[in-house]
Amino acid sequence: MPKQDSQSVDTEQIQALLKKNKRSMTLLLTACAGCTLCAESCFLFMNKGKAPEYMPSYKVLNSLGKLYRKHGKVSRAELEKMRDLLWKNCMLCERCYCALGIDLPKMIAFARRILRSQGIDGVYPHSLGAPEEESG
Amino acid sequence: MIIAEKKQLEEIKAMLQGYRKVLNVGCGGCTSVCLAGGLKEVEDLCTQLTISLEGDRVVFEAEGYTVERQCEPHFLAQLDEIVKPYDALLSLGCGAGTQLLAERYPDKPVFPALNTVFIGVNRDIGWYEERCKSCGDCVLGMTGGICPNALCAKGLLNGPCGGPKDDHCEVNAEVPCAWIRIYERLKAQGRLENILTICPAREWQDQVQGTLILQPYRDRYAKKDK
Amino acid sequence: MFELARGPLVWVAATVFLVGIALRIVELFLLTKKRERIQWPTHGITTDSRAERKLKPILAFRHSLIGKHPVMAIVSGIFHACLFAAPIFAMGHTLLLRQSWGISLWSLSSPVVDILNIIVLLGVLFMLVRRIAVPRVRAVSSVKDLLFLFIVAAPYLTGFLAYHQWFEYRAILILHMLAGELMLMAIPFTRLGHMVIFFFFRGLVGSEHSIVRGSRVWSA
Amino acid sequence: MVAAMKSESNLEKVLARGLFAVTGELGPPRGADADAVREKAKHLKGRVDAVNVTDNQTAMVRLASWAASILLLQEGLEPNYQMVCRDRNRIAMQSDILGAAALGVKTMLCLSGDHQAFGDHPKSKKVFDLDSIQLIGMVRKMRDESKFLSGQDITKAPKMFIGAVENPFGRPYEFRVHRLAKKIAAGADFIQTQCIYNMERFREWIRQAVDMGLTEKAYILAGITPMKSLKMALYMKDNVPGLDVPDWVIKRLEGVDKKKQADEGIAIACEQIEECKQLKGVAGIHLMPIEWEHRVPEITERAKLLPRPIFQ
Repeated sequence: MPKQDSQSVDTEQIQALLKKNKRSMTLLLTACAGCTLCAESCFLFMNKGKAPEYMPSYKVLNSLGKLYRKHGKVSRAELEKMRDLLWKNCMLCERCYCALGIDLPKMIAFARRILRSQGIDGVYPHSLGAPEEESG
Repeated sequence: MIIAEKKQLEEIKAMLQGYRKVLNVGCGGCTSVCLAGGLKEVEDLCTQLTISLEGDRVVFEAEGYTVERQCEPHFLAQLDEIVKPYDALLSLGCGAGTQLLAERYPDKPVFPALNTVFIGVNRDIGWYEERCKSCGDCVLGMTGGICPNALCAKGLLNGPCGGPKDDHCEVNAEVPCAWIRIYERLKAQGRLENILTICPAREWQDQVQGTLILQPYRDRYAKKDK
Repeated sequence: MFELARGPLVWVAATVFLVGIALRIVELFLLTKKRERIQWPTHGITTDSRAERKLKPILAFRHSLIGKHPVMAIVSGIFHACLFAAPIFAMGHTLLLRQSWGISLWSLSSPVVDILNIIVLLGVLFMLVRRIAVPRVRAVSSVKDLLFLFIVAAPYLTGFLAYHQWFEYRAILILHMLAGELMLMAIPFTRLGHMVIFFFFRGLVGSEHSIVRGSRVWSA
Repeated sequence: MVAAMKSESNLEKVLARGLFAVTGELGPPRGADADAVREKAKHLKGRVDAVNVTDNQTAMVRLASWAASILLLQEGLEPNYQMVCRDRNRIAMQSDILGAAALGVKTMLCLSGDHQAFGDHPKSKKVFDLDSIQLIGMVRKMRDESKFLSGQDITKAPKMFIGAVENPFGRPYEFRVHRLAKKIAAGADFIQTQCIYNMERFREWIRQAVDMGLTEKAYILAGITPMKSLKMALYMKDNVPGLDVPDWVIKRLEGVDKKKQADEGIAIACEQIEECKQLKGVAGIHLMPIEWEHRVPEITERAKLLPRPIFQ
């Protein structure tokens, strides 16, 4: 059951989820050459002044990649940070292109699932459910 | 998800006749997912139009911008400055998105680049199947999760009709009869009694324009001057 | 040291490389075992109009790597080609192969290999500069990436030095062999493994971006 | 039979007296041609108890079935006014029923109708506001409760004898009799079946209907269409949805000279009619000679269905 408004992190639960897809996900995470050729396929990247935080690979490496790297031992604050990457910076339109064919949307979706297990999802407390509008 | 397909280039060109500077507005929602109106398709359409009209010796310029979702005003806000220099807008959103775009920029002619075809499911890459008619009165609970309104050619609620041929629809031999599927699924689940009783005439909910205000937001939209 | 690097270590490196690659391939096959397609579409297939058919090659080009990132595509293409060609066709290597196994490979003349070698080194330099200077690349880079660049560069750099017999030849040669062996062993287990993954994901697994029509499903 | 009559329908009178009923069929012309209707009607007069007047069958535009029904009334025949759900919503349906009843139509048949994709306007908009079972229920409500579907009162109720159709050969077989039960529960007074060739399947279906007590609640008329030729038999076997033409029919037609195929087709039909007369639960037959109205006298004669009863 997802926890609501809890400040703690259930590391074991995260680890159990990470273990589920460990082989496939780590294989793809290690394969990423960091070439950033995926960037231009993301319309958010193109719209937001080509900010690196909108690059598909950045979003994956700093969410799912980080979770695997730290073996699930992450703080609440780190998870909250990932929330922005996974929901605010990604519409999950599944259109990102990877020169190597890495399945980025599936990895984002998996990272979202892990965050949801900790009661973190795309509903931002200060809005009506949609990411805040940025001016400019 | 809402499924749309691109109109043929010839049709789009005909609509744009006389406009020299056009902005193609993509949508990062449904039409992006169904490979009809995302960033890539926006770029494609710009290329197609520019090259094709160049061939026709027409002075023409097309650029693209993809918003998160065309069906939400706050996502369209970012276009307010962008659209200014353009003669016309070409929307790669669904019918709803296109209309909101047209509503936001009433002085700009807005044209649809897509045909919105149905609400459906993603079977495989580039393969979509209709599932829902958004009738506003869901009967899936009765019919074992198979919609007779969307999947039966006659939309029967007390099917099957007399026509199925080899368990397929008489209208299209490639499509399995929805009612035979309903019967078989309910039989397997031991819920046949659902369709042994008569389903009465429906009160159609989709015959006027729909508006929906959720209860928690009722006060938010209450008239201020009261 | 020379004998160790020339003898047993070559065998170790070659075994690790070949077994590692084989394991990766088996793993990839297993992870993409599922084929989701239970039925084939029989109707509803749309067709392009005449004007669209005519423009199709242009769009395909624009979507290709060379259309989208011409500099990166050309540099990367040449870099990867030289990366493979230089060691395989180097005169010294083919001679060694003939000596030990009696296999005779077609070889390129030494000055040509030297040029290939320089291209690889320039490629590494390009990647290095890109990694440090381009903000978006930097955003997804870590010290590890520099390390991998070094692992790739090392055999070519030492090869280059050995060919020109700069510094102490024998020591350089040992370093050259060790560096090559290290790189071979690193390929299956690190991001250099994208060599295998590329063919799977752009080929066998079905996706919007498949180069050929694949029907395998990445089950994750 | 002492059951109270639901309508003034001639067909109901025949059936209520336990007589073996015969209904015929007439397809209105594709033109404003009253004479064509009268010409076809001539062959049927005195040979059948009611005549089905098809409603834009196979979704081809034809003279309105209510209008053709009135023409039949003028000729002294009882029309069985067919109405399909494809072309009208519930407002038009109820209005047409009132109109037909006001002009003397007493029998009607409720169907879903062929999909417009088969007709001459394949891209027209379908209606199917109601399906056939809901239509049956609506007509029953109008007649018995004197109320519109909305629940509002009708000043003078249309007294219709309500018919429905069922196809014993449609898949899934085991559900067909339940669908029949639904139609009867909705208010169908009589049932006309799809053309029968596979007597075995039909016998099984009617046995199930008898077992469920359905034949006590509604009269079942077996659909009979004589084969005009071997070509027609082969076409119907392969192309007409929901038809079951067994091989023995094809073999018998193959076995005779081409000129005698029509005769053989009629002979087969007569044998079927003979069997239907004996079958428990079958109250009559529905004779549908497709574009063969002029052979009806001959067929009814050979099948010993004449003379038809006349009521004052």
